[in-house]
Amino acid sequence: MAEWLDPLLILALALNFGALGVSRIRAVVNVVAAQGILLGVLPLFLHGGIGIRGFLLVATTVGLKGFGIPALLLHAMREVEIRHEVNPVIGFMSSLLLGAVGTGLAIVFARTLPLAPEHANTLIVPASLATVWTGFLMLTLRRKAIMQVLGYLLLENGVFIFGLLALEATPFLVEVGVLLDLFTGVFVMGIIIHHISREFSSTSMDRLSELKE
Amino acid sequence: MLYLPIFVPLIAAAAAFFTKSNRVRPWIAVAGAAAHSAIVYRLLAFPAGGADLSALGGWLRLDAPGRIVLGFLSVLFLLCSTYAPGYLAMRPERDNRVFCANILVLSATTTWMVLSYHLGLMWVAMEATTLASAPLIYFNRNQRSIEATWKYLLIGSVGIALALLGSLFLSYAAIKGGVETSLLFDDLTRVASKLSAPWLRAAFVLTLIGYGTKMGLAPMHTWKPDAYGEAPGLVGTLLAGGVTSCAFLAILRVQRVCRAGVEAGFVRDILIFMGLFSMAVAAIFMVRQRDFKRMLAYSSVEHMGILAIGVGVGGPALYGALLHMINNGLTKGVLFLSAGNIHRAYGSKSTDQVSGALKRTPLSAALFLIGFLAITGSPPFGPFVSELTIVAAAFRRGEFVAGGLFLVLLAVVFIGMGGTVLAVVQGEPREDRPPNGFRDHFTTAAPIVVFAALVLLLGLYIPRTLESSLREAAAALDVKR
Amino acid sequence: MHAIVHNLIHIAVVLIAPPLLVGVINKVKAFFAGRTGPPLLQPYYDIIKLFQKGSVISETTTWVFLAGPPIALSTAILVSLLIPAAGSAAPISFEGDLILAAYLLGLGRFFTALAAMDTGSSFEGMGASREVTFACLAEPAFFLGLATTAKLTGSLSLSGMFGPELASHWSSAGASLALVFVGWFIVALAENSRIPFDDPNTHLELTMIHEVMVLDHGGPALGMILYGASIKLFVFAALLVRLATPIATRLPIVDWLIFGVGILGVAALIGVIESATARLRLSHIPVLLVAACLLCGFGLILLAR
Amino acid sequence: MGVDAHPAGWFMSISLVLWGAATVGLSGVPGLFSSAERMSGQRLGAILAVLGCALGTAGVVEYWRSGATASIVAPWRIPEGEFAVELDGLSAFFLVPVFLIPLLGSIYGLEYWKQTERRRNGRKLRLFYGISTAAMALLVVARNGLLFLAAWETMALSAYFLVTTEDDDPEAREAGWIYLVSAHFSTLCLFAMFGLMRATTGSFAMESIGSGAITPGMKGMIFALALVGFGLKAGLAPLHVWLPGAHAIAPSHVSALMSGVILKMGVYGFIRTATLLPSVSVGWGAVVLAAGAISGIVGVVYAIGQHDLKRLLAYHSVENIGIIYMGIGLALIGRSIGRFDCVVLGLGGALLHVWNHAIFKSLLFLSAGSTIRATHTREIDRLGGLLKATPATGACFLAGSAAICGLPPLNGFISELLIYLGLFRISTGERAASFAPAAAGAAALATIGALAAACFVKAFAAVFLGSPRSHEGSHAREAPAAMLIPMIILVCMCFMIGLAPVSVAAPLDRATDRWIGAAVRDRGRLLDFAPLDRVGAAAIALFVVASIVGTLLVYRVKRTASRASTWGCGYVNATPRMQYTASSFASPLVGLFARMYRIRTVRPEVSPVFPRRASFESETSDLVLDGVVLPVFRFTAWVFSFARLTQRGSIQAYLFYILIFLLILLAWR
Repeated sequence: MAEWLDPLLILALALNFGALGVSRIRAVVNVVAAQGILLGVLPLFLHGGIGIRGFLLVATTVGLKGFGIPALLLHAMREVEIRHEVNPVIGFMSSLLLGAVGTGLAIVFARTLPLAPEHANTLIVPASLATVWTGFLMLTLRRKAIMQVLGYLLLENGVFIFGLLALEATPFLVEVGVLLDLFTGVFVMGIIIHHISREFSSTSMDRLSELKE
Repeated sequence: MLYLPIFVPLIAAAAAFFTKSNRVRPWIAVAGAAAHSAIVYRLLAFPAGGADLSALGGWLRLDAPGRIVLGFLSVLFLLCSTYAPGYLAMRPERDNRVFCANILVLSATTTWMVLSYHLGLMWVAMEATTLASAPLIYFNRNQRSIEATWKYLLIGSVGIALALLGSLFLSYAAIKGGVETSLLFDDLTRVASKLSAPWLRAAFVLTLIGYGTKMGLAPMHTWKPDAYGEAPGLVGTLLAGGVTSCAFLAILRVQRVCRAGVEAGFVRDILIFMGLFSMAVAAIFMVRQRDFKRMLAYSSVEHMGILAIGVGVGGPALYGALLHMINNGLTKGVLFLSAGNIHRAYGSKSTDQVSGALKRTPLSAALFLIGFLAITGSPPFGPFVSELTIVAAAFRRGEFVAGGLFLVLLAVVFIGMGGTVLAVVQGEPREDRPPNGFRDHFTTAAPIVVFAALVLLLGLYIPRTLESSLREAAAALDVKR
Repeated sequence: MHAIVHNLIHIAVVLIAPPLLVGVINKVKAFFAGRTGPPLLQPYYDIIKLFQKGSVISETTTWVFLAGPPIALSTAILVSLLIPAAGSAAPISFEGDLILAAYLLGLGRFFTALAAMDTGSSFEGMGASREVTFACLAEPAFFLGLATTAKLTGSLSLSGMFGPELASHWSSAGASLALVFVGWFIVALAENSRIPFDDPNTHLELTMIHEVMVLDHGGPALGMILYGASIKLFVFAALLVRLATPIATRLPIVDWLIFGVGILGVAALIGVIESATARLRLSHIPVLLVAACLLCGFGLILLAR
Repeated sequence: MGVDAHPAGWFMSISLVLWGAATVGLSGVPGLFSSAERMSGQRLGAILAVLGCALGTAGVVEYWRSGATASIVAPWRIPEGEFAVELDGLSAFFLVPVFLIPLLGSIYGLEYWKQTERRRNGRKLRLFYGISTAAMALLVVARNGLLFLAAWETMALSAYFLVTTEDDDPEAREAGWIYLVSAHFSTLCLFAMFGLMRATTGSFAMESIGSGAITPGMKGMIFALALVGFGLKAGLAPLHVWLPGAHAIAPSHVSALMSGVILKMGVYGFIRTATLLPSVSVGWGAVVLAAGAISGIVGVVYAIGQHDLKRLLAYHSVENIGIIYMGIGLALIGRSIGRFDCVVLGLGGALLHVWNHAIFKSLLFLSAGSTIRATHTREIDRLGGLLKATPATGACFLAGSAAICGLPPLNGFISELLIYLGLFRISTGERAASFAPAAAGAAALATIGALAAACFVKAFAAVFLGSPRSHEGSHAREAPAAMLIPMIILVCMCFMIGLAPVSVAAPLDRATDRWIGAAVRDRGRLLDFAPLDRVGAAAIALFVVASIVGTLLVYRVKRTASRASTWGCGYVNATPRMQYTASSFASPLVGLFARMYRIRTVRPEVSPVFPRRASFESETSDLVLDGVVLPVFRFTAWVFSFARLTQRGSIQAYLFYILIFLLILLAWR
């Protein structure tokens, strides 16, 4: 099954570009959800089998990343009836370009890293770095609060991809804890977005720069 | 036994959450904090036959540094919670259900964080701490506080995500090094020399950035002035004293692993650089700072820098750093709570509006002044001892440039902070800021006085037990190479 | 026994001779001006007459006004007992007496200036101001000169520094001593309010220094001032003489003769200078005093080679 | 641990000192609990202060009597801390002013700063007055770096609260703030210094460092830090920036304490550090000597330009500290070239000047205080003719003026004489390296003396002589006894040391013991190098001669004199406003040193016909503070303000910083 790993990771990378390139927030949420499901099932394709523990983990990941969190976000959007455009700081093309450059650099850079032989030829590390990079791009180049939550999720996805390398070393409890934290985090963020839109009648971060020097 | 200090506050939190009365709830928080303190006292005063207490297969463990932080946290929470009833009584219009419950939850998560002896579990606890503290910042329910909460949460979460990546790097360093490890800190330290150096290095950078974000090291500190500025003084104390100390403990544990690996010089240089950078940024922003609560936030950044320098220098400075963590936390208690009182009395936290606090709220203003003198390292207060220990240790270890810069930055900080503090406390209150009825009251002043007394005590007399625990903790964290 | 006699002579000379110096100067000036001039002993007559007169005291003044002249006089007398006259040591001589001498003169100046200020008059204020200003420049020159002779003789008392020990150095360090002599001569002119620094005979109070300070003093007080001033002049003249001729023969009488001739010579020299030069503009006075400092300083630096 | 070095008890010298310090330290506390409207708290406080100071002085006397160095070492539970105190000759010497001036100041304060008149700040003032005294007493006996620093900063901070006694006055806040910053800089320098010493010796104990135990570089660094750190506190120019403002604005008995004693703690610290270090090179001695000379000249030159009586006095502190440092520099040179006579004279002169300055500067500040109390102004040019209204105050001020100018027969002369002697002695030596600075030092000291005399002629004359220049000056009343008695005691001390200088030789020898060492001590004591007996005799002779001549004059004048108005050179309609003002008096000197000031003048435009009322103003400001320090600080703050652009509230930017920093650290090698 390991031969499926790299194609799936390429798909995840493509979803990164999707997240950067689409203009409607709902679409971005869907892209991130798709990536969540994709990443959730990745452990199944790793070297060696995974036990019952692994299946549980896959189920939780897919459930939270693919359905729970997107549902939360969509709910928050409905609640606050925000305008559904992404409203970027710089244009979509430029974002995509930056994302592409970052992904390319991640691939080149990952070659120089001292990886264990069994990981040297996979795309895990480049995909992880590229996704983290994309997450950062979303965080810094998008104005809407909800887009930043999505950026954060992408960042977290990147970390998750790297986690595949260390899966056997990471205890189940921790994995679940991480996911729970993530979920709670997004939950709280959702609540705050709700309050933001109520107080500011917009979730654009431009309004949220009262506190400054 | 180790579950008790985590679950008792949680139970109290639940009790507070389901209590109807706005007046009773704060007292439940006090009771919860008192119970927590009692348990912690029991844990610290009667150690189990010399060995560290542990539970959950070693995942929870009360080691020497943990004892220091835990003891300190319980004092901090106890004092802060005793301030809560007096403070909340002045805010009867606000529903304090979430506030009181979250203080207790925060107490539980920080305890959990301190007890976590597993790299991954510690991360989970840290994130939980972030989440528990976010609603506290939002207590005032206005635009400014929501903005602060949002920034706190998002920047903190991004940072902590990087820390997770760092933790994964660390486990990968073990895999690459070909060693089996349980990710318990002791195990990691034991096999540290076999870990893959490049991954270890990257892991250190990422965890430092991650937990450094929670600690508030520059340039990850940007949430701090906003959050501390908008949160009630009580929350500021808990964040600046409690949460940062937890993050600091995380860095202490990780740096020990990395130092034990091949990268002692690397760790030292990066920590000293980060420390000095934080101090410099804090100093620059403190000069002519008009908002005295934001100023306190920068002071917190500065002191996190001092802690980083202490850890970076290592050896004897570790002792100083641990002591400074306590001193800083307690002094921040004095500063944030008294600043909160002054803020209340004037309805403003800008020196454009606030002056002559010594005349309006004499006790709070005097305590604010004392806190300023203490935090800037003036004898005979606690931070003096710890800062001097760190400087002397830096010189002993040949870090003359770092030691010199440290002192120069302390001077700049003093000027910056002093200008603001004195503008607040001295002079005459402005005519257009008539008294609004807030006066120093026993319930809002007594906890600050206790904080100040503790700060003074630690400058004049360090109890034998604390001293020996500090030595033990420093020895446990130090890496003899 | 010999020492007692010498000291008695010394005391007698320094108490009696000084006004004569003023007489000599005036006579020399008169000679150059082609006048007969007042008698040589005229200063004595003046002082005695003043002591017999009554005085008018300003209503503005206090006891400080009256304290000035006695203190100026007594300090001058004390200093005159510290400086060596003829070959042997001065009546009072100990290590560091040079500093006492300088500071005693300072004390006299301090109270003279205060007494002037006590009158509340602008003129006397101006005089006092100038007096203390120029003293600030004269003082370092004086001390640099002292350092030169101290360095040469290895002695820290005036009697030692200007004793026979110094004579041997005129051959080896003559240039230094000559520079100091010139420097000190300038200091002496300044300290004693002689031309080119000050003209005691001018009638423009605005341009005077010392004389304008004592405008309000009259009678015995003025007498004391004049007498004290002449002693001060004598002291400086004596120092110059000892600097130039620091010799001691076995015969005291010869020593005294040399000293007397020297003193008169200095007085004559001052008279010549007063006749030959005009008073400097006030703004140029500091330049001359700084020059004196530099001369003495060079004298010292030459020794450091 | 906890062992006394000597079989001693409560009456051991060091215990007495500590008890005295504790008593005086608590003297302000009863006031806190008594009514702000009544005098009882202040009276009790004054009694406690006097008692404490007397106890402390008794300890010093007991030390001198027994001659045994006494010490107490007790554990102090902070890291590397130890409650180590010791009373040796140097400490005892400095303890004298530490206890003397607060004693007199507390009595003076009974009238000068009456609780019933100063309800708002009287209690605060007395609390910190006591605390700073106790801190200083502890400071000079401390033998542990941490204890020293704790006492040091306690003193510095309480002095800050003393300076800002009247904190509703913006001027006081400004002056206090500059003081506080300087004090903190100084403390930080000492942090570094003690840190380096700790790195060298392995502990914070203040023990002598053997010459083999320290590298020259380390020695130089420690020495430089001591020079700057202690120099800041002592007010050594150009580190004097805080001094004039703080001394001018503080209540006068506080100014006396600060100028008389607190500055001396900087001197003490420097001497003590130099005692601990092995001999430094001649160059360092020359640097200290030069610093002293510069400070002396700068101080007095600035003093001349002042219009404010207390600022004038404050600048004279800069001058006198300079003289003290000249003595220390001389001693350092002497020590490094093995001329122990110069060590005895230089250090002896410096130490005696410490006493003398404490005495006469306190005297001057106290008498300035009663002047200000009588007239409610510090402007010299608004005063005049006060000697008639306040004869005793005026006489005290005059005595202080003569003493500070180093005029015989007063005490200032003795200490300057010792330094002169040392300078001349070294300049007669062979070595060019020590000869040149010494000779230049002697000339500088002479200039300083003459300038000081000029300045005090101006000050005393403008304030006390002539006629009153303003309304305030003409309604003055003499100070009450509680204020006069301390002043008179100080005057007596000026005369005592001046007329019987032999009496100070023994304490001075004790104080210089540590520097000289027993082996060399046998070569000579102070009296072997300085003819203090002769000087004393000469001073008495002067006294006698002047009295005789004076009596003669008074006898003559009393019989014959008549009174009239001052001779106006023909002009008969003179008014008090036409008197020569202090500014005019100083103007030739200010002109000479014009480059050292920043002079601001406002000249009136006088129209040729029908001139209107016009006024002329001139003001000299401090080149270091107003010309360098403040502009540099302002510029730095301006530069810093650009950093704020990085924090404009955009969370995207904040996250971007994290990214950048992450990349930088990952690229770190």
